[in-house]
Amino acid sequence: MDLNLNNTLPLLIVLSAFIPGLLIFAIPDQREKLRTFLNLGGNLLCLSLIGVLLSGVYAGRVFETRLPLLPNMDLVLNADALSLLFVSLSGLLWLLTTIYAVGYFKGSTNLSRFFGFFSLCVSATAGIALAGNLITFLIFYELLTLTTYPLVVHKGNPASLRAGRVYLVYTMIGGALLLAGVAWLKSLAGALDFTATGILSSLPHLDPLHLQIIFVLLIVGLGVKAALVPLHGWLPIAMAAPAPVSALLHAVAVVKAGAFGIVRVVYDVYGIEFARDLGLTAGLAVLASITIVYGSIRALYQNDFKKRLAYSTVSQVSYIALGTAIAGPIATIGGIVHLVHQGLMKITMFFCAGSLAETLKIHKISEMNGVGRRMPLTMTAFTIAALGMIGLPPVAGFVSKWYIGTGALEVGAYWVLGVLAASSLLNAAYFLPVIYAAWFKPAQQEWPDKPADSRFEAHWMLLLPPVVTASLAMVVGLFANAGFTPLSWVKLISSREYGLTLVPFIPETLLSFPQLWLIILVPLLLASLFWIKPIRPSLGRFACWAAVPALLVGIWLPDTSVTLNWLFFSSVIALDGTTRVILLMSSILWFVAGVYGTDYLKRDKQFGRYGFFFLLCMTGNFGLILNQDVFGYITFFSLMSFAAYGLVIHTASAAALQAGKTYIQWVVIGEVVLFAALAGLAFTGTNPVSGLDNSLQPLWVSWLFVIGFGIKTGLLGLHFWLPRAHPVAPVPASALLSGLMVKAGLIGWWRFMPAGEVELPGIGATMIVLGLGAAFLAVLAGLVQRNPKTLLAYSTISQLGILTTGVGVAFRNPEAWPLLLPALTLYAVHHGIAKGALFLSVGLGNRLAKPGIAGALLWLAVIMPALALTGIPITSGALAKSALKSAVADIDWLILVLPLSAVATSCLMMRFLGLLKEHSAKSEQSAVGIPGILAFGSLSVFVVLLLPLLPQSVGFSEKLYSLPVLWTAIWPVTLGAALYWILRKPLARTTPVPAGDLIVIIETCNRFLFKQWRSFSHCLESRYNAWSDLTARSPIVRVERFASDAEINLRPQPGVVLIAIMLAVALTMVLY
Amino acid sequence: MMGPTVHLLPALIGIPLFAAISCLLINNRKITACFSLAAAALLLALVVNLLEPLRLNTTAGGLTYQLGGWGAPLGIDLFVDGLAMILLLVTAVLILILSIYSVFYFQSNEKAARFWPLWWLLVAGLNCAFTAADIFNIYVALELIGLASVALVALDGSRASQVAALRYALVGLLGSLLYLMGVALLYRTYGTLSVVEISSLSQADALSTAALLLITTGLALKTALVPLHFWLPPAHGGAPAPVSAILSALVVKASFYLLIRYWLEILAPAAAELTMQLLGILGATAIIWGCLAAFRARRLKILVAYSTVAQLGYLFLLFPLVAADNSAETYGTTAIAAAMYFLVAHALAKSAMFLAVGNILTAYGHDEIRRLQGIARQQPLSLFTFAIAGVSLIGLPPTGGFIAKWLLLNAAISNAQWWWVAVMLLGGLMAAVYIFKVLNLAFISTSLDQATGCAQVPLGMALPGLILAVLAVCLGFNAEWLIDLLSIGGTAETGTLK
Amino acid sequence: MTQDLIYSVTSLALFGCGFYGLLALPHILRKLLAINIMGVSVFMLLLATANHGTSIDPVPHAMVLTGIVVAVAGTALCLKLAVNINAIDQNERDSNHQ
Amino acid sequence: MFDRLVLHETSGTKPALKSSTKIACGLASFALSGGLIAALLLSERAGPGLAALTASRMDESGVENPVTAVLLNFRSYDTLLEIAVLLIVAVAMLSMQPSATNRSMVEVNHRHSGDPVLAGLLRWLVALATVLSGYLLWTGAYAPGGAFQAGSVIAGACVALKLSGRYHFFWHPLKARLLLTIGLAVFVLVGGFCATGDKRVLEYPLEYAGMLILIIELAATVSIAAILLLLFTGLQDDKPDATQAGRPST
Repeated sequence: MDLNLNNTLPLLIVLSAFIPGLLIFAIPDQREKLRTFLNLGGNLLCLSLIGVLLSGVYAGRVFETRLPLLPNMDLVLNADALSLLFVSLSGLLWLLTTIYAVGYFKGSTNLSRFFGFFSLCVSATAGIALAGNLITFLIFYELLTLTTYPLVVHKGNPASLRAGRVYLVYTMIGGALLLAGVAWLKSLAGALDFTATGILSSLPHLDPLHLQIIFVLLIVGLGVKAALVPLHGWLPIAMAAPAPVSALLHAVAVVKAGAFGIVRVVYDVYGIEFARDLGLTAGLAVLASITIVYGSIRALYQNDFKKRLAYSTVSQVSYIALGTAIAGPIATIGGIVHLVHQGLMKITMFFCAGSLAETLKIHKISEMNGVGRRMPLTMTAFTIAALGMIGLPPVAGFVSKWYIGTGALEVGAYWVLGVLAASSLLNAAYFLPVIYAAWFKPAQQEWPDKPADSRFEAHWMLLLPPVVTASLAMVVGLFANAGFTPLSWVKLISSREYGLTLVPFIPETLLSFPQLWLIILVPLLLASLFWIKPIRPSLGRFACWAAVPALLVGIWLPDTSVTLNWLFFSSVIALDGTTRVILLMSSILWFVAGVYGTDYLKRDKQFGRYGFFFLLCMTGNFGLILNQDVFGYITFFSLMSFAAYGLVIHTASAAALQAGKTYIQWVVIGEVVLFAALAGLAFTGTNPVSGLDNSLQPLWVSWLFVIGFGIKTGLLGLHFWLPRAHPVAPVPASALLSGLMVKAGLIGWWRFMPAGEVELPGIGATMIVLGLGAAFLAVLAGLVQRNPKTLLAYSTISQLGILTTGVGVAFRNPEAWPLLLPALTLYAVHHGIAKGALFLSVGLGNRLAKPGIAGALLWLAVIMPALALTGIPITSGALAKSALKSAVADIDWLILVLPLSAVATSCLMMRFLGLLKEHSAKSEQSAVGIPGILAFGSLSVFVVLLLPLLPQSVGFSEKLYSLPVLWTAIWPVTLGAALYWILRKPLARTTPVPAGDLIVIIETCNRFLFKQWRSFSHCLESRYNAWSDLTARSPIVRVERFASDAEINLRPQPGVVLIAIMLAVALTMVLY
Repeated sequence: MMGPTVHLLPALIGIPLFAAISCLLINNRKITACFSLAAAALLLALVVNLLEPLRLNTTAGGLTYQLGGWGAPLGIDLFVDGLAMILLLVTAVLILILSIYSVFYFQSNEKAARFWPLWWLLVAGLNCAFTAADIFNIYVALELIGLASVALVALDGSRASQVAALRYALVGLLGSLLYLMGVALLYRTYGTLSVVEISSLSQADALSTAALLLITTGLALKTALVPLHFWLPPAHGGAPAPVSAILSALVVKASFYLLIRYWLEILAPAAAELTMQLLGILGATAIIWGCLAAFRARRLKILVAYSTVAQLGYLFLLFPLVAADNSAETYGTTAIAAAMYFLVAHALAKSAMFLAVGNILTAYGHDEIRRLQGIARQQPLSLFTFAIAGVSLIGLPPTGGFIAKWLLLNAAISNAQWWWVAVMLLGGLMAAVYIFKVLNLAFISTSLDQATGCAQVPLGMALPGLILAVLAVCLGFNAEWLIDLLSIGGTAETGTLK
Repeated sequence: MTQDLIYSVTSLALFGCGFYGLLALPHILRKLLAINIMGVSVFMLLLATANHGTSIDPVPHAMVLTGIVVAVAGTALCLKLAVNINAIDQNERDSNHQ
Repeated sequence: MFDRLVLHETSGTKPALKSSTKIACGLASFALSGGLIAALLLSERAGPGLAALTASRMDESGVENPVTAVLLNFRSYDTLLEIAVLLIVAVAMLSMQPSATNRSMVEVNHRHSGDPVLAGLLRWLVALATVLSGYLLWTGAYAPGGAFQAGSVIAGACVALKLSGRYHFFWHPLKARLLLTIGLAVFVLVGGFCATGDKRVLEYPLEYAGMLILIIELAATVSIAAILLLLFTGLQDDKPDATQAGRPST
């Protein structure tokens, strides 16, 4: 065999980790520098070799090391795309983990042993990645068990020894089963070299039953490492190991080895289609799904931080198996890419957990309160990773979930979406409290001082790795479609697997007007200034200016669109008629609210934080307005929703916290529903990345959209969070929430549902009914409120009900859409501005109570938007309403009903003014100074002026001032005012409906169910613990007892046994 | 027809005998040691030189040497085929390395004067057994091995080792006598002592069967097949380290090798499938029982000795597997290849392990497992050796033990004898349990006060074990040469092989 | 042929006797004697086999001679070990008395 | 059974085997014998064995006694190994006590005057035994007799010397060890030197066969005598070297 790079490179990669490992063993413990040098040297060598390999494979060269092992059986190390993916991951994470471990173990003992085995472990992982046939895989797989065992027991205390024992018991049994499976398969099928389409499918005359049994053996063997339920018992216990080990075990080496093995077996040994025909993948998918859900549920109950992460791993790793088992090209992409994505995210989390434990001695979640302030970078990294785990865009986790979801739809496995949804919900349920506690709860104790030798919050070696991995997790999601990301590699793999072309060609229409991105980037960049300490407190002060570019662009820039292929799944942002109007309205409102906020919160200590979330919300808001593609939209949608959480709970009062909880719950549910809907849309659309064809979407997708966006819009029945969350925020934030952010749902409906294209009578009817119901019922609920902000929130529900009705009409009469769209746009803009102004007015406080011209003017400014909502002439309301009426003119009954809603609104507004008066009388001082008042005033002016300037109003504004129109506008207002006059006394006496109305009942039910579930799961948990103990320990004890008894009994009687043998001999002879 | 090297075949026995005589006569420890090392190296060179002529002689089935020029039925032949060659090779390698170890082990010990002659006589016996082609000659070889082993076990001088040796001697004599009775019956039946002649004549009559069973019982007793293993742990556990190593690695294998010869070649027609299954069952029992007992052992050396009992059980699985293997034509077939591979891997790993334990014993003066907690820091090399060897014994890759187990599994699966698969896997798991019981010692964090009372072990004692362990690992990287070697022979003179 | 049968059957019976002695008798000397009896029985069988009436087969005779030497060696070794054990016990007892 | 090795008949502490065990042993032995006998009776014995073959090649062997021919020519390899077996036991018996290292091989205890009758008898006996063994050795070539017999006779004589109390034998000196090994050494050397030209190991040249056999037998006689004597003296030593290596037995 002549040696050249082609046939030695894979071996060299394995050796580049192996040899340093061996050398390190020989280094005395004290020679830290030398050891680190060796470690990093091996690391970098390994990485550069991988780099050579990557470029080589990219250039189409074949790398294969083949050493003879047995007759007809070689030891093969082969570099294909899949192995490269894994080997690059492990190489990279090895480097980071090494750096981390060096920092983590400063001043500890037995380090040569640790780092030696550490390197060997990576070497084994590289071997697993590069293994070219099943037996090579098996060899390295077992080697991995051996090399990780010393790492698990490294601490040497009873807990880690137990962990090691359990780990061994599990992995050894798994290894034995795997061995049996491989040996059996070998006797059937020969050399078992991995091939892209599977070995077995090409072989004739194999007994399917045998293959099925073998498959089960293999999967069980691999499933132990991949921690498939019920083979996962070792993993949480193995948390007794040091943090770098946990990181390595969970992110790269062990669980991934199992998952990778499953991928190999399904794709390259059985061949995916063959496996599906044998009915094997379905079982695997079910098993993986159970694991996903089960792991998440168990994670909920862990207080130990690392254990929670461990169960999260159990859950997350099974995505890989799930994606593999779904057996479609897209799901394959999702599964395999999750190999990398989960690695990046989970290793970040473990790094963070280790840093917390090492720097602050925090091991439990209950101890994490306020830790974000002490270690902001670490916790930011953690937050990014956790959000990614939940599946929030644009972090990597979303990409995998997205592909798995759409892939499942592709093959008709709709239930998988349910699993993904459940998992996301559960993920949120166990990660969000951690994030919340870290960032928002006050610290319980004094933290230990920062390390003296470091300028940072922790030793830089502990800080750098998580920051890098978190950034990577972010980057690979954000730029998913760029050529260098794992996703692109995996698409390549999948296309080879299925023989398809999965990388669609998208024309690059780049750089027509990149300025458009400025709108989004400016607030984002400003927000990132939050990390710079000196600027932080004043961040809120200049937050408002971030809205200016949007305003300018909205005014000056012509219609345009920008496509960036490398961003998201190829991002498209566009500015067109409707978008421009919404953008203008938004930017005005952001700016005004920003200015108002500068004034309103100027004495707030957390003003910086407020500014941060304000800017993030702004980014999200502008982003979702402009983004035309699915990924971008949902990214910014989530960004806005989650950032708004920070605004909702800003005051940190009990009510705010309660409201925040409700808010975030509904946000998460909404996200999950939207995920499912968008996945469905993406799959059914002709082109999953861009140019969505909404008209093709199946009915269930539309329904999910109604629900998903309905939550944001406060659709009746899904509105509960809204009256709670909006009032508790600081006044400017409330204005934004009610005026702007709820419109995101509306935009979603327009953009992703086939409005005006397809007739969806059922959906249309439902939306009309719910919309109208909201319009009236919300008024009723609002009337009895005492808090003006709550009242306004109900008013928002009511107004959005009318908008919903409008959308519903569009689904019943698609032909009305060309008229409806501008009308709805106008209405939305009108409502946004007016509602914003009204909310701001609540913050004026006792300034309203001041007599004189100033007070009168102020009151005028308050009454204007209130009247606008009722639709009185010369206000924007009149224009918007008449536009709406003319759009639905064909529907007689609606024309009758709309004025009635105006009556109700008028009544409500009267009540508001009344309340405001009371309110202002009671309040002792106002937080708002001149700038605030100016901002508020300007908004009131806009109420009158803005709408007629908009292009959409062309054709409506002319008709306004005819007498019948005036009449129709005025009589409901009068009627409403009269009604209020009659009802004002009883209303003042009525007990207010609690904010969020029906949610009280729901929450009571929830509490009850949760209690039940809790006791049930507690019971389950204790059972499980007993069981896992049984499997892990007591057989050994029993064996020990048995062995000692038996041996004592046997020893004196060898002769008797001998006699027995002789008798047997004699008898056998007699037989002859 | 044969190259000149073939004429060196008798030197396989001559060199050890000559070395034994010289060692007995020379009264200088250093000269004896040097002489022994030279002889061991010479022996290895000889065996390696014999590989090539063996390869050239595949048609003849192996190398035959007629001592005294008389030819088989009248005189005694030496015969080497692939199977024997492997054992000779393993013997030569092990002897060289163990001799190096012994030089250091007996450095300051007056027992060396007796050790070396006995050592070389044992080697002579082993080589004799591996090259024998005459059933009575085998008996003499067995006695040579048995008595030399007993004498070596007794070398230690403690009461326990004397008792163990005495028991071993009695068992050995009983085994030899059972064997001799078998020989007598065979001579009565066939009128010849030549292996070749008997295997061509042999049939399944009552006396042949009786002889086979007697021989089997005798050899099984010497191979320590459960339940006839009771003598092994004290004997192997009480002997000096190099002796334990050679006993576990080669001495028990010699009788196993003869069992293979008898069952698959000499008396193949009389070997009933039922009894082969019975042997397999005993083997399986040995695996389970040995592992249990090893786990229970409190002393390290006893643990290792029981591990030998268990590992020997795997070898006996050969018989049921071969019985079912109809395609078996040469020794290169799966089952035999697997067993031989297992034998070699075990020989290397187990001797490495015994050397490691010997070092520990030398260092601490005791080998109680519970009291060995500082071992990782004080005797890292020994523990490392133990670990690598242990991994091979468990059958984990990348070691010879893994390949061996893999081959065995393949043999079992291709013969559709699933129950053996289960036994093998279970055995591996149980082996892991007792091996890791020891390895865990390395990780238990200890306080410093326990780190006292450890003598230094010279590097010359630490390295041979490591070399053996590394060899056991290397064996896991390429199995082909061994299987190729094994397939030499068998065809020509074992036409009766099933 | 009857002569041959008498000798061989007797030798086999003797073999069984020796076997019993080896198993059942606890004293080491008896065990050694039993082993020797077994050896002798084998020799007897060999000698019986050697006798073909007219011609005598020398090979079994040679085997017997070799066997005897080996038996002597084995017996001596066992005895030596027993003596050693005995001496150790004696020493121990002596030191206990002191 | 093999666990309870009893050394002292008198010590009553050792429990005898249970009678049930004994019965089981008896049954097993009976079954063994019975089975073997049954097998023997069931099958026919072979023809003349190797008798004819041996007889036909007696003239190439260099001796006239067929047993000696088999032992020292046809199957000389067995005999060589047999001497090796003896040597093993001899080595195992060698006393390595420091006290024994600087003694000469034979020490005469002059103070032990002893019985004059015994001394006289011994003088005669030893001479007679030497002559007898010489005869036995010589006669081995054509009649029953040979090295082992001759060696035993000499050993017997030496045992008598030892038992007289006047003579002690020590095996540490080179001379003594030379005596122990000379049989094997000569056998190996002769066997090895045979292999010149196209001859094989242990293939004596026809014309020298008788002489070579005699030389080997002579050396073997010496060694056998020495070893047998060593066995006797080894067992007689009251204080074996073993006691000093005192790890307390468990």
